[in-house]
Amino acid sequence: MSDDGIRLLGPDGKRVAHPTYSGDADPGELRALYRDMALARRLDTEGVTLQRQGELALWPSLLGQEAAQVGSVRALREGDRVFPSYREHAVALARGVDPLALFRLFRGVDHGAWDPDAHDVHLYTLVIGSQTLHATGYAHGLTKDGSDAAVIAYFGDGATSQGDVAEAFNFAAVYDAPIVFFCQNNQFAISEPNERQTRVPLHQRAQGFGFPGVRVDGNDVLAVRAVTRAALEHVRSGAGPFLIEAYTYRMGAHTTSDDPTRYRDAAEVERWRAKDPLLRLDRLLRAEHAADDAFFAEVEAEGEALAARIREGVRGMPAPRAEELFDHVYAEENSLVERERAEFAAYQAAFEEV
Amino acid sequence: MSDDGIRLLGPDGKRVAHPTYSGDADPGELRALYRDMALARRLDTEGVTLQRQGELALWPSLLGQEAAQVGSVRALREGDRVFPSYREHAVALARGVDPLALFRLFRGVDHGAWDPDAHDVHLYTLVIGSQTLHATGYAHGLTKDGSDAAVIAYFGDGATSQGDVAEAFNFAAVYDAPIVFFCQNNQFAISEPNERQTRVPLHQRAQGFGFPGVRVDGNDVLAVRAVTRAALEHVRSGAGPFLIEAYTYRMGAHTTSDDPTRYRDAAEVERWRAKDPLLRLDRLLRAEHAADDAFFAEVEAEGEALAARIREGVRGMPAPRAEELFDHVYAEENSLVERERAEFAAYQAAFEEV
Amino acid sequence: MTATRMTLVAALNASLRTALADDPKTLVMGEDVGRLGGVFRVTDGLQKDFGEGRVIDTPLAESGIVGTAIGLALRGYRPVVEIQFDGFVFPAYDQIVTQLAKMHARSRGLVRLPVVVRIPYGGGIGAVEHHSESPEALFAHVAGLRVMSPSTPSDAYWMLQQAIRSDDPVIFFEPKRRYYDKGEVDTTQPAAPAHTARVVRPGADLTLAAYGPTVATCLQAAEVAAAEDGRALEVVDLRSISPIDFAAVEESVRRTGRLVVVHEAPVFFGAGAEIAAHVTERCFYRLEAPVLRVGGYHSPYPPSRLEDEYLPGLDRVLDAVERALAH
Amino acid sequence: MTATRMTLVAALNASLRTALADDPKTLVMGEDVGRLGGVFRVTDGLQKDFGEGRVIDTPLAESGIVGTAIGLALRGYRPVVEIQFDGFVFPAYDQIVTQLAKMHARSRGLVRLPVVVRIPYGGGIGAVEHHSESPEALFAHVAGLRVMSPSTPSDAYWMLQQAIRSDDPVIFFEPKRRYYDKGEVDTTQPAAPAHTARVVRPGADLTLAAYGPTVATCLQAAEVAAAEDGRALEVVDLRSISPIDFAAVEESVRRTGRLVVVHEAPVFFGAGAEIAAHVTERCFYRLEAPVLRVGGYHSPYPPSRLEDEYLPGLDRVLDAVERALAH
Ligand SMILES: Cc1ncc(C[n+]2csc(CCOP(=O)(O)OP(=O)(O)O)c2C)c(N)n1
Ligand SMILES: Cc1ncc(C[n+]2csc(CCOP(=O)(O)OP(=O)(O)O)c2C)c(N)n1
Ligand SMILES: [Mg+2]
Ligand SMILES: [Mg+2]
Repeated sequence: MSDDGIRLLGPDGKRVAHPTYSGDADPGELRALYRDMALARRLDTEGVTLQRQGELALWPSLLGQEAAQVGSVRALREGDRVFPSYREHAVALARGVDPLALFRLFRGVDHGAWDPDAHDVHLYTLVIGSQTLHATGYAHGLTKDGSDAAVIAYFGDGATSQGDVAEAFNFAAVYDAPIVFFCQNNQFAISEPNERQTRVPLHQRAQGFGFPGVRVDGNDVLAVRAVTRAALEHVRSGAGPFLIEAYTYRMGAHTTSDDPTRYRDAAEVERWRAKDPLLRLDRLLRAEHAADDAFFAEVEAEGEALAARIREGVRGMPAPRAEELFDHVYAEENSLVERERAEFAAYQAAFEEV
Repeated sequence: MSDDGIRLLGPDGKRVAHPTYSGDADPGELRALYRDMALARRLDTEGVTLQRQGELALWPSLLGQEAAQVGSVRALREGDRVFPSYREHAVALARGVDPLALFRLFRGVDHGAWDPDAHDVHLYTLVIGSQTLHATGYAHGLTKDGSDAAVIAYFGDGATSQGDVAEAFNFAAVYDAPIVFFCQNNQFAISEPNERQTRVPLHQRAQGFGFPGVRVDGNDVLAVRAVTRAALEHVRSGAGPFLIEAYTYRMGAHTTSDDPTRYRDAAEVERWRAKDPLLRLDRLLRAEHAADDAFFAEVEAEGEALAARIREGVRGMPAPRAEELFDHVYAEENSLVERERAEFAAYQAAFEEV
Repeated sequence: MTATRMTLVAALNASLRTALADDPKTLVMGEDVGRLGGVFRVTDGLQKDFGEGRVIDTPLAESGIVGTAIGLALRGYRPVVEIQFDGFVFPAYDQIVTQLAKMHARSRGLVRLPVVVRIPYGGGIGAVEHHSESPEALFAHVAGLRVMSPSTPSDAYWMLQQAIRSDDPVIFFEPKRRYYDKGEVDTTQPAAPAHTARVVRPGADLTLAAYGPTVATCLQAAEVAAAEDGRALEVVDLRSISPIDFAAVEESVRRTGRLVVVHEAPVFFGAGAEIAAHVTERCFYRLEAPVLRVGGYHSPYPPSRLEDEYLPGLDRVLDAVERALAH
Repeated sequence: MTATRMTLVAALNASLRTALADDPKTLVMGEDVGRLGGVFRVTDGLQKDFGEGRVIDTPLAESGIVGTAIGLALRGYRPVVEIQFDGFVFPAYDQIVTQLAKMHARSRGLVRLPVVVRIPYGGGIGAVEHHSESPEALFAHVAGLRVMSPSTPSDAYWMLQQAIRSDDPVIFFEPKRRYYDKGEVDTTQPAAPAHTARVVRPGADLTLAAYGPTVATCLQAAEVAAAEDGRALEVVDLRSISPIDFAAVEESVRRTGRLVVVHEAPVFFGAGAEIAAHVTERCFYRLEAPVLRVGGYHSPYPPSRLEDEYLPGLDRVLDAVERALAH
């Protein structure tokens, strides 16, 4: 096993044998994985561009993490629930969340208000680690319901330092909850490298809570899918939670506000560029004749169409109405909110008269 | 190794050989350990009694945990810092904290305001787990100072579920802080047994954070001392933190407010009574002719004298002055507090006139 | 009318029992709530009757308790969480403030989190540190939470029913020093909605506004003022701290012209400030004296031997009443 | 007088630099404060100059950061902690409220915790959720904490100096939307003590009280009111939120007879409530209008495209001024 974890597909696009996990996939599946990753990457590029153009307040790029996200999300069954952090654009896209919903969040039009039930994808969560507890509670609810669905909770390497994540690990372990904790170790929490977050590889964290953890090459979509599938099987069986550390790299800035040249080498970035997740699958597809030029051209065209739809959608997004300030504070009527709504309306009315 | 962990002295008072740890102690040391434990037990009995008599608001009994506390505190060097939870009466007593200070807290006269610098014993902390972070920060400060002192942080089995304790483990690991985390696993967090807090033995928790953890028979004062000494050596060497799980039992109620018959069997309590830490050492002392009847009588007399001093001290404790409400809110003069102090004084004065 | 006389604790227990029986989605969760029945026995017998799957002894971690309750709510459950004492809610504060309070607004109303967080609160029971606090202002300032506190067994029963049935998160403060006070509870006759205040003693000279544990103190003060000085004090039990039923308070103040607010929490930035500011703005020309506030000092809750001095007791309330009337 | 013109960020950076240079016990700790120099560059260059032992990139865990800072303070250090954004202070809330705030009182003055918690706060910068909040009331209500917020580069420099030198814990709110405003800073000439308010613009008709980011808004309002209506508004920069320099506010209100308080935080249970309640009590017969409050609504901080509506901007301040003057 390389330091990058369990691997089934090398950076050179060659398959790697593994005693436990198999990268079996028919050509159609391989192409589908490629397409997911390529579209996500195209969406991501568009996010960065739109932010540069002033159309978005912020964009957190997933560049480099496509395999970790696509491999894991494609291991899920329908009905399994996803709790993302805030960088899981490939996950959201693969699951069918309207990509414009992501852009509404980063444009500042809403807080990312898609319907979590529509595609079993919970809202993005910005308070690091919080969602792991929601995911654990949800998973415990699945057990109560006698459901055989499972939960996957996404979080970063930095998040593992948060007390909430430790509590989630422990509650899930004590409750034997059907949850896969999926840590995308992209080597950085903004500027801080792994050494500032942990003394030992992150997948080991699970041991102390009494459940298994493994590291997988997060840039190898076949390995990620195989390991996540096995983990899901494990948690579904009632054996309790499972931790996956997907070893990957954040190729871009933390967000468009960040300047990574302040804290990391170009050489390191280059080393990781050689392990690009999309390029690997491209090589495999070509080597195994699983895809032809027409396929790649088709995916590219689809990506461009997606980007165009996003561009247009973003530019055309209506600004929210001011009254929305008061619309959803509570589910039930609330006298405090209604009074402020009335005051606001009166103020606006007076203002318009002037 | 028994399930109770590393053991050097059996319940029958017979020594047990161990490949790594040694229970070497000259007769004087053995007697001193016995004395510490016996005095703590006597103090504790007095606490329960005084509470029953209405002299104290509450008393958390340490009955059964004397060896865990005495064995660990006696492994410390002078200058090492102790961060207790709220049941470490034997620790405080052994370190020279005025026992009446403990009683002031549980009488409601103050919040347990001894001087942490006087005996290197920090204040009791009631918010479960909080002190483990203070202890970690303090230990990191020792490293910065180039000191070779170490820190020991006490907490319970229940506390291990708190996010703060996980964060303390991780900060200490990342900082290589010279700290021994000393978990007294007394089997219960109020009514909740270990299974509600953890899926695996608690000493394993450390592994996931990258430092060693061991279980020691917490009712065996020699084993606790030996293991704690080794752990302190480890942390002083710069090798990072160490976790000790002292496997013991809370023989009494959680506090005097608690009724343990609601949640545990008498039979279980009896099984643990057979492992009594004090009785074991008594047996050893007698078997090895390390103490005679006169010694035991002397310790008993000393215990009675301590109890009498406590009784008298508690009954004679002056009630705090009302003005103390305003005395220590801030270190520096504060206009808000001074205004309230003045209003209070005026109110009291007016009241007295009436 | 089939009222029964019971303690406030018994009323809460009965209310939880009703909720568990009525709706299989209701859960009770917290430290020691199961086998032990809670340190105050509010959940006594519930685990025995409804099972470990409905009444859950959780690990000792408040953030985890509230965080997993949110997850269970997302899955369609209605968790009623117990925080063991007021001073131990703070590890859960992040989950409450950044997640529980905001999910409905963040999702533009798509996600509802019907979670109740029960907190035994307040002093006067001779307890040690962290066991006597009144942190309600720290929740009332946060949009998205409802905050309430009953003062009688009947309100304890009914307001808890309403809290559990509410689709909004509710922070439910239980006046622990009134736990063993008895009162009539009619479990067949729904009480007034929890967000409304109630005039619990009418009077024309001055309004006393309170909630939770200090309502009884105010009633006592009204008694004494009537007996000793012939003063008619009106006592308003606010019941809800967020939102506040200002209409009821204003209505009372328009009649009396004077208002004193009494709570245990520190006065500085406390509920009394909001009430004084708001009512003064609305009743500016009607107030004959400034709104006075009686409450805790800006000092950590003191050791119990000082709590009588710290708490707003009868004498301090009467003193404020006198000062207001002297204007 | 050797004043230099600099931004508020630069002033904070200079202040930290001075503190690190003056006292080897001063530490700077937080997420990304070292190599990166903080997401706002407030700590830029400090790790390079003072080393990793003095300027510490901590694990990503706010409770751990504040908890270990407490431990370091117990060992004689003076940690200056950075919380990356307002909305992320809540995981540390338990350590701040139950430990940091209380240690001095609990120990009857034996333990001092000179810890500063710096929090970039407030909105108006077009940020996503949790990055624009104003939680100061949630700290001001807690005894044992000092809470302050500078509004100018000079105050940023000096108030931070004073906070670091204070033996009490200080929650230091930095108005992030004023980070790049420039002003004169004289690092040789100590400013007024941080607990005092300051009249930043004199006027006879009405008092505007504010702190942090809304001081500039109030100054602008005063400017407009003077130019357009010939009104003389006095602007008081409170600077300290706990304690509040009420003497200064009362002195102003005794002259003007009218008071409007402006802050970004939600009005309900906000600082304006405390100020209105207190000042009304003290200046009851002098006030010609009720104290009005302008601030955020009882709603989670909205998506940024709505923040102009949410925040108390120039027009809303002027509207309140008009209403107060109309009384
Ligand atoms: C509780 C909390 N503290 C601080 C932040 C600010 N912050 C946003 S992202 C981030 C780093 C997260 O690192 P990691 O968990 O590795 O995820 P990544 O961004 O690398 O995907 C920080 C510190 C936050 N969002 N929440
Ligand atoms: C944060 C917090 N939550 C809840 C409590 C109430 N409480 C006091 S002691 C206790 C159980 C502690 O169990 P453990 O850590 O095993 O220590 P032990 O009492 O057994 O020594 C609980 C829940 C508390 N003190 N602090
Ligand atoms: Mg990361
Ligand atoms: Mg225990």
